[in-house]
Amino acid sequence: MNTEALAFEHNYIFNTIFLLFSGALVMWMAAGFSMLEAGLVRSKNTTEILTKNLLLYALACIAYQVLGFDIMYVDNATAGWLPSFGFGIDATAEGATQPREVDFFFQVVFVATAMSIVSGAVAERMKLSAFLIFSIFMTAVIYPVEGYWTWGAGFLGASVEDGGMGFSDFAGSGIVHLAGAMAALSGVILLGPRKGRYSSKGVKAMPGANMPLVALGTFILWMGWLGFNGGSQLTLNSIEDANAVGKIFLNTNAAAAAGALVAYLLSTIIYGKADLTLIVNGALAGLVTITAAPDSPTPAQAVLFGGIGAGIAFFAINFFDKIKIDDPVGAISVHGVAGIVGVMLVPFTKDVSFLTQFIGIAVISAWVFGASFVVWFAIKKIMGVRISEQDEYHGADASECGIEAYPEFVGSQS
Amino acid sequence: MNTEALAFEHNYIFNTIFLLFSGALVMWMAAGFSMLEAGLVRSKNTTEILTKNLLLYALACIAYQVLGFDIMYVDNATAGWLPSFGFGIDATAEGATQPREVDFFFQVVFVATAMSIVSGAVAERMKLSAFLIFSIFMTAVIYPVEGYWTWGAGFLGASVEDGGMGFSDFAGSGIVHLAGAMAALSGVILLGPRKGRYSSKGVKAMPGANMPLVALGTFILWMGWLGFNGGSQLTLNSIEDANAVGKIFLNTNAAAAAGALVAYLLSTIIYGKADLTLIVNGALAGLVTITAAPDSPTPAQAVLFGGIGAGIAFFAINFFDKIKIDDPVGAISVHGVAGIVGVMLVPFTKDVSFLTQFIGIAVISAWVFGASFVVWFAIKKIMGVRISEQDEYHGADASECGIEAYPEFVGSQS
Amino acid sequence: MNTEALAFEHNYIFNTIFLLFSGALVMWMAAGFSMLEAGLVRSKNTTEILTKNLLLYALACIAYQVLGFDIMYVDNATAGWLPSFGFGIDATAEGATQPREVDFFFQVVFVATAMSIVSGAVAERMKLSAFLIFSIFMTAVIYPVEGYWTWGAGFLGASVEDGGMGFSDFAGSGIVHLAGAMAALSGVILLGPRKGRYSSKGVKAMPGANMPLVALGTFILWMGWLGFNGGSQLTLNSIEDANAVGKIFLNTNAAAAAGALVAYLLSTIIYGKADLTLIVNGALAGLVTITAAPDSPTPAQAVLFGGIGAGIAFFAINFFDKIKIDDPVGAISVHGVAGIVGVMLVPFTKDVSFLTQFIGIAVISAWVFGASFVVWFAIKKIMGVRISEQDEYHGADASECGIEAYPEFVGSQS
Amino acid sequence: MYWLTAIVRPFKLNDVYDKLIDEGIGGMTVTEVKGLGSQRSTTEVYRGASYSNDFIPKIKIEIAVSEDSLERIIEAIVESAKTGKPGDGKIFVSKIQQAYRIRTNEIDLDAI
Amino acid sequence: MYWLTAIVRPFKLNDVYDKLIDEGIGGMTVTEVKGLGSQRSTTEVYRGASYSNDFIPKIKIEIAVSEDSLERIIEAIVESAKTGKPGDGKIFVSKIQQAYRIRTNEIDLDAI
Amino acid sequence: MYWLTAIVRPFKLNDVYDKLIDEGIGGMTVTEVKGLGSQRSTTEVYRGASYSNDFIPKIKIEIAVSEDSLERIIEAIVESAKTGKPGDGKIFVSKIQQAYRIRTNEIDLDAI
Ligand SMILES: Nc1ncnc2c1ncn2[C@@H]1O[C@H](COP(=O)(O)OP(=O)(O)O)[C@@H](O)[C@H]1O
Ligand SMILES: Nc1ncnc2c1ncn2[C@@H]1O[C@H](COP(=O)(O)OP(=O)(O)O)[C@@H](O)[C@H]1O
Ligand SMILES: Nc1ncnc2c1ncn2[C@@H]1O[C@H](COP(=O)(O)OP(=O)(O)O)[C@@H](O)[C@H]1O
Repeated sequence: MNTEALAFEHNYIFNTIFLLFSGALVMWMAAGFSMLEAGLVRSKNTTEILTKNLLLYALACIAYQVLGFDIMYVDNATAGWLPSFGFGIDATAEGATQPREVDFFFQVVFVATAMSIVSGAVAERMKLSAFLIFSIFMTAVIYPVEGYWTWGAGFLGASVEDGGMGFSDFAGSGIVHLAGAMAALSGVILLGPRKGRYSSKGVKAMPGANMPLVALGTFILWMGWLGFNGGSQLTLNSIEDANAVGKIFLNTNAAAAAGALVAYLLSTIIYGKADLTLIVNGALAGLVTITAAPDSPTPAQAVLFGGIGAGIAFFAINFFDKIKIDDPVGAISVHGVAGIVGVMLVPFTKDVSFLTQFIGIAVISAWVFGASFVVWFAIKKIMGVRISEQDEYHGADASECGIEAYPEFVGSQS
Repeated sequence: MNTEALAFEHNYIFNTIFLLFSGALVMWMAAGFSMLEAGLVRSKNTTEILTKNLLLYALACIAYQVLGFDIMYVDNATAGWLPSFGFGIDATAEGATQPREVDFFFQVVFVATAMSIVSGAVAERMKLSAFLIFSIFMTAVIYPVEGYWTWGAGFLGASVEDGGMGFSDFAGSGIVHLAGAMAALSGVILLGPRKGRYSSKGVKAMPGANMPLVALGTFILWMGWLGFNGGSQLTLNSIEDANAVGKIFLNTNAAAAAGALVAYLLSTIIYGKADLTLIVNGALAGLVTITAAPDSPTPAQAVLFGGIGAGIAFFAINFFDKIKIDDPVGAISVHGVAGIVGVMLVPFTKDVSFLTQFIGIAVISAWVFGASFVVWFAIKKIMGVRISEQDEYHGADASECGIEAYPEFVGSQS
Repeated sequence: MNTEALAFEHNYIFNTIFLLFSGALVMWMAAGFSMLEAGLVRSKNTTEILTKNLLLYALACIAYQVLGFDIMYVDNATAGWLPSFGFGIDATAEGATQPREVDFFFQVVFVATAMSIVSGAVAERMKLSAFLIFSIFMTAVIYPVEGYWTWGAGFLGASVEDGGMGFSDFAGSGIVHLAGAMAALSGVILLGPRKGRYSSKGVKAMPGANMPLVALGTFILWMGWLGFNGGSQLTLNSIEDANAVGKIFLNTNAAAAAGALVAYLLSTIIYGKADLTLIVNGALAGLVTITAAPDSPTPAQAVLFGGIGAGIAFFAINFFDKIKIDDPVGAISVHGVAGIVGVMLVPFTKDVSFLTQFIGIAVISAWVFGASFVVWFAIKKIMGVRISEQDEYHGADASECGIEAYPEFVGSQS
Repeated sequence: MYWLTAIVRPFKLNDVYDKLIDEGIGGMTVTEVKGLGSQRSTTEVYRGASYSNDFIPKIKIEIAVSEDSLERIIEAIVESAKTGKPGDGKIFVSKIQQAYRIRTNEIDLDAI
Repeated sequence: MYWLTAIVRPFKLNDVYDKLIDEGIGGMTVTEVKGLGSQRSTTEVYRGASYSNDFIPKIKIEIAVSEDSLERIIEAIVESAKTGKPGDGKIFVSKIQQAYRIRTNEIDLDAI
Repeated sequence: MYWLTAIVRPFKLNDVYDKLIDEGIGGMTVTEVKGLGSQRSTTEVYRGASYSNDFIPKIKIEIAVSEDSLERIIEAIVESAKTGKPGDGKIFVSKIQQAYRIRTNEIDLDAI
């Protein structure tokens, strides 16, 4: 066996191991979102949000396999905007540096992440069936189309030499997180706030039922994010790759840490107490922020960026309550606002213009918000998106799933 | 250093990394079973089932180290049926492609999985000590013997050229999951149903106490299964291996997704609600089904197979209640019935006959059921397998562990 | 490309993959400690301990990045005792076998582990702010200094040829676990026991509020420990490395299993019941014990060592209650006492003297206990370390975080 | 003095509370209870086995009231708790001999 | 009308319930309580420290009954709740002045 | 016989319990309740939205006592439950017609 063949084979194996285990970590984020959201809703809506998370993951996997992956990656024109509909998970191209199945697996878990973001924001009042139908559109079409425009080398993501804009979003602050937040935002607007949330007396607190789940979900997401950002290097078969991935792990972890600390400080200064739910939002906002470019900042910059993103998201949470956008888990602030911050910070450490980044954000937001709005609106007209007032009062667990999350614990909180 | 030596060394390292991290994921499944089962029992039996799961994992590790591994893999005759008793975790054979310890670690976590299946089915009424004693026999002898017959190249698993039957069960739909279910079934039959479960009024629902744990356990198992099936490729040191493992990850994930969706549809159609506990059973049944051959189906077939297994398991859950086999978590349906489905689907994608597969199932079932029955029966005669009626009323937590799972939450549900 | 260059590059990649995924597993231990501790405290202190664990992890990451790593590893004299203050996460040295960032990432998660140990022991009565300030000192200075003395090739850890003592502690039974326990012990002494814990009527049991979290935390730690001990091999680029890491995984798992079983037997014999909280302490003590030398014992020895450590820790838990050292989670026994056992067992399987090991323990203990005591004492004088009696009565959740962990479940347990 | 025990629907508690505050009552004590009466419970299905909880969650409100205000307060509760469907609940009235305020040692009407 | 307060063992609730339904009562209200009496609590050990919960879980059943049926219902409860071991519980009877059904404004015997 | 209903602060339960045992009472029944009265609840902030629970956790103690011991027991509760700050609670006394001990069929004073 000659050295080149050996190097090729080993590189192929390196990439496979790396992407599969990174992908497993990203898959694990589905559990993180489930636990986080289950902890932040009231107990009467807990089973429903768990069911929603499990089923959205399942639906995303199938929808992306049947259609989404083809739209996003197969046979598309470079720097174009209209995707083709080639079909091809199975075929590993000649000379590819890893199996096509591995590419697919790593990509499919990203789709599920984008969709998971939505479920928290619409919690405690949406029909399960309406949500699941939206999931199909989101994961089969809406996300893949903007995915093609960016990572699929469409008009946004293709390099300037190739006729694209050279939009830069390493692991998806905009492409995944902002997109998820925009789909959530359009849904929340059509859906309205939870009953009793906003009244003349101000904003009514609706405390989450289970804080250990909130912390657990956050740790799971933190861990999974190492695979999310690390794996986005896509190959690990050279010293350069190894250096990059090492830096990504370090920076990702540091940005999350900084985000948690900034939220802690703000919560303590402004509200006098260390609100755990805001602190976890801070950590996650730090992660979302660094995701657009985890490979280029110095560790000190990563701390700074994570802190900035978390700080802005902190105030955004309040802002959305002011304008009566009811987001029980803070998803729109954490993934949307911090996602924008992340994308706009890229020019500080990479050679790309603010304008390009801004256009990228605008295009992604407009597309995802608009297309989602149309889908939500159609669902609303055809079958309704919201459970009845009585069902909302008694909880979605009873109306949608028929089983209580904690049948033996809860007093008549309702 | 010459290329061959380098290739050899690197392959050895690849296999080691791959199997150790896959093994860690399988080890993690012990947590998955614990959480799933703890969520599905009533709160008064929760500490006990957690204790059982922790201790069965510990016992399995020691029993397999002392005896099981030797029975299953060391110095046995090819295509034979009587195991020898060589002893040899430590010795890595000359020319081996990975350390013996790594083989052992990957195998020992499988034993624990098989045993974990049992604990859920006998929940809420079995003596802790009786269960632990059974665990020793199961993990030291019963499972290893059929393990030798199959993966250990005994008469079932050895290829036809080598004088065996060529039974094909890639990662253990039959060898691990059906075996666990058969041990459970024999135990449940001797043990009888939970008091009050079946009466003239029909089947009494005994809702699980904690749905977030059910969802968490499912996600853990889903994640761990990637290692369970992926790692069963056993080597990852060639392009073929990489392609195979990529396919396995994709198919495993797809089958689980399909299983969840099928169970969701059936639950919604038949019962009118999305019963989370049935949906997770569906996802797990999908996983069990694909486990017999995750490397050969196309992704579309994987979806189909996962869906079929989940559908059949769904009805099996009802069937076992009809014949008054009380299985609080659905383990016999999910691991046993879907396990059989998985093994019988192999001939559609691999070159093996239905008859061979059927004989494999028959032999495994007969051996495990029979041997388990003898052990359970002996335990019953000597010390009893069931806690007293009063202890069952007050819960196994008080009688077996002396501590409540949620001392501050639960009203006098008893 | 020549074979040497290829080997170098591939080894670099091997090490990177191995350390990053091992590091991810160690990072995951932060979740394990959080869940374990959240399950073992009463519900009124649950949010606070979760917040504490999340923030200590965040603080540890930043403090170690800014100062700790520099103290521990950069530009220090071999076999010396006074660290220098070089600064250098970014620079990967010429000829290094893995990226500097990867080294850092793997080390930083260890610091967090050491600090996590403290939080459980001081639970239910310490001010959040006091704890966080201590965390900074611990992770920026106290731990790094003894880390330099040992793993940083200072006077304890440098080999005898290099003028050091050759103290041997593979993955940190003493350096990490005993150190954490000593910081905890000094804090607990200054802090005093929880109100009502010790009275003329004896020791008052204060049962943990959530056993599933206890079991979950234990499984997480068990899994993470595979990375903790395995990754401490630091390189995985040769057959010898692969053999060593395989052995480490096997032994680590076996010692934990043995520890759990010994604690089960002792609990059943002495108290008549299988106390889950003592069993998990046993498993963890087994892990702590094997950590000092997971690479040298035979599997049978690993079982023996794990069992010994767990047995001694079991009685230590009682002993500390006798002398009125109130440690709600048993951290001082599990990490401190079993840590000492682990270090003192090394001479049985490695070429190092008992005296050397003993001196190592003495130096680490004296330094960490002493320095911690000074810091705790200063905090106590300046701002107080303990919440008010009234706040302790109502729970730290209300006073420190303003939110209840389970707002809908808990009766007026207070 | 009278002891008034009202059993109402949980989700009406807030309305009853607001109404009673309007009526100027000084205190009350609330307990989560389960009730059985003419209201039929719903049937749920869990893993294919149907079950119904015969006992339906209710809220018990206890108030010590003076003779004067008794009628007014009963009125207020009836008004704010009524939906017209089975399960609205009941009010029971019994006599109290004495009342004490622990804090001040005040007794009877001064205590409530 | 009488107000009947029975304290019984939790695990006897189902038996008592079945018996009372047989006796044709139209409603009752159930509360989870903790009781102290002649029954001794068990001692548990947690991490080596023994503890006993002096208070033992009990179920309180409250029923408004007419004078006629009082004896019969007391009888029924005694019969169905008895085990003969300390802790079986008590029944207390007091008078009610008035009763109202919120839904219908029915009063007194019609209300219960 | 009298039925004594005391509402006290949860954290005073142990003191009251010890005192009542000293006074030699044979039994009591305890319920977790929520109370409303002159005590003001604290305001908390959750994710920036402030909220206050108007209902404050309290403990209700119910004791059947003989005429003789009534005063003494009221005294004992007042003494052990007092802090002097709003929220200490109340004691209400009403009459019981009959009492039964289920285990033994003893009645009235023998039963309590
Ligand atoms: N005889 C009774 N004694 C005590 N409580 C009763 C009695 N009858 C009804 N209740 C309580 O009143 C609640 C409402 O009664 P129900 O008969 O269901 O409705 P409605 O009052 O509208 O006819 C019951 O759930 C129960 O808690
Ligand atoms: N004097 C009392 N006042 C109120 N409740 C009482 C009284 N005595 C007993 N109880 C209640 O009755 C329950 C059973 O009483 P106990 O004395 O333990 O058993 P028994 O009635 O069989 O002698 C107690 O747990 C308590 O809830
Ligand atoms: N009129 C009443 N009827 C029933 N319970 C009452 C009444 N007034 C007060 N309570 C109960 O007594 C508790 C203490 O009363 P509160 O007025 O807050 O304090 P204080 O008794 O010190 O003035 C309340 O929380 C409530 O449970």
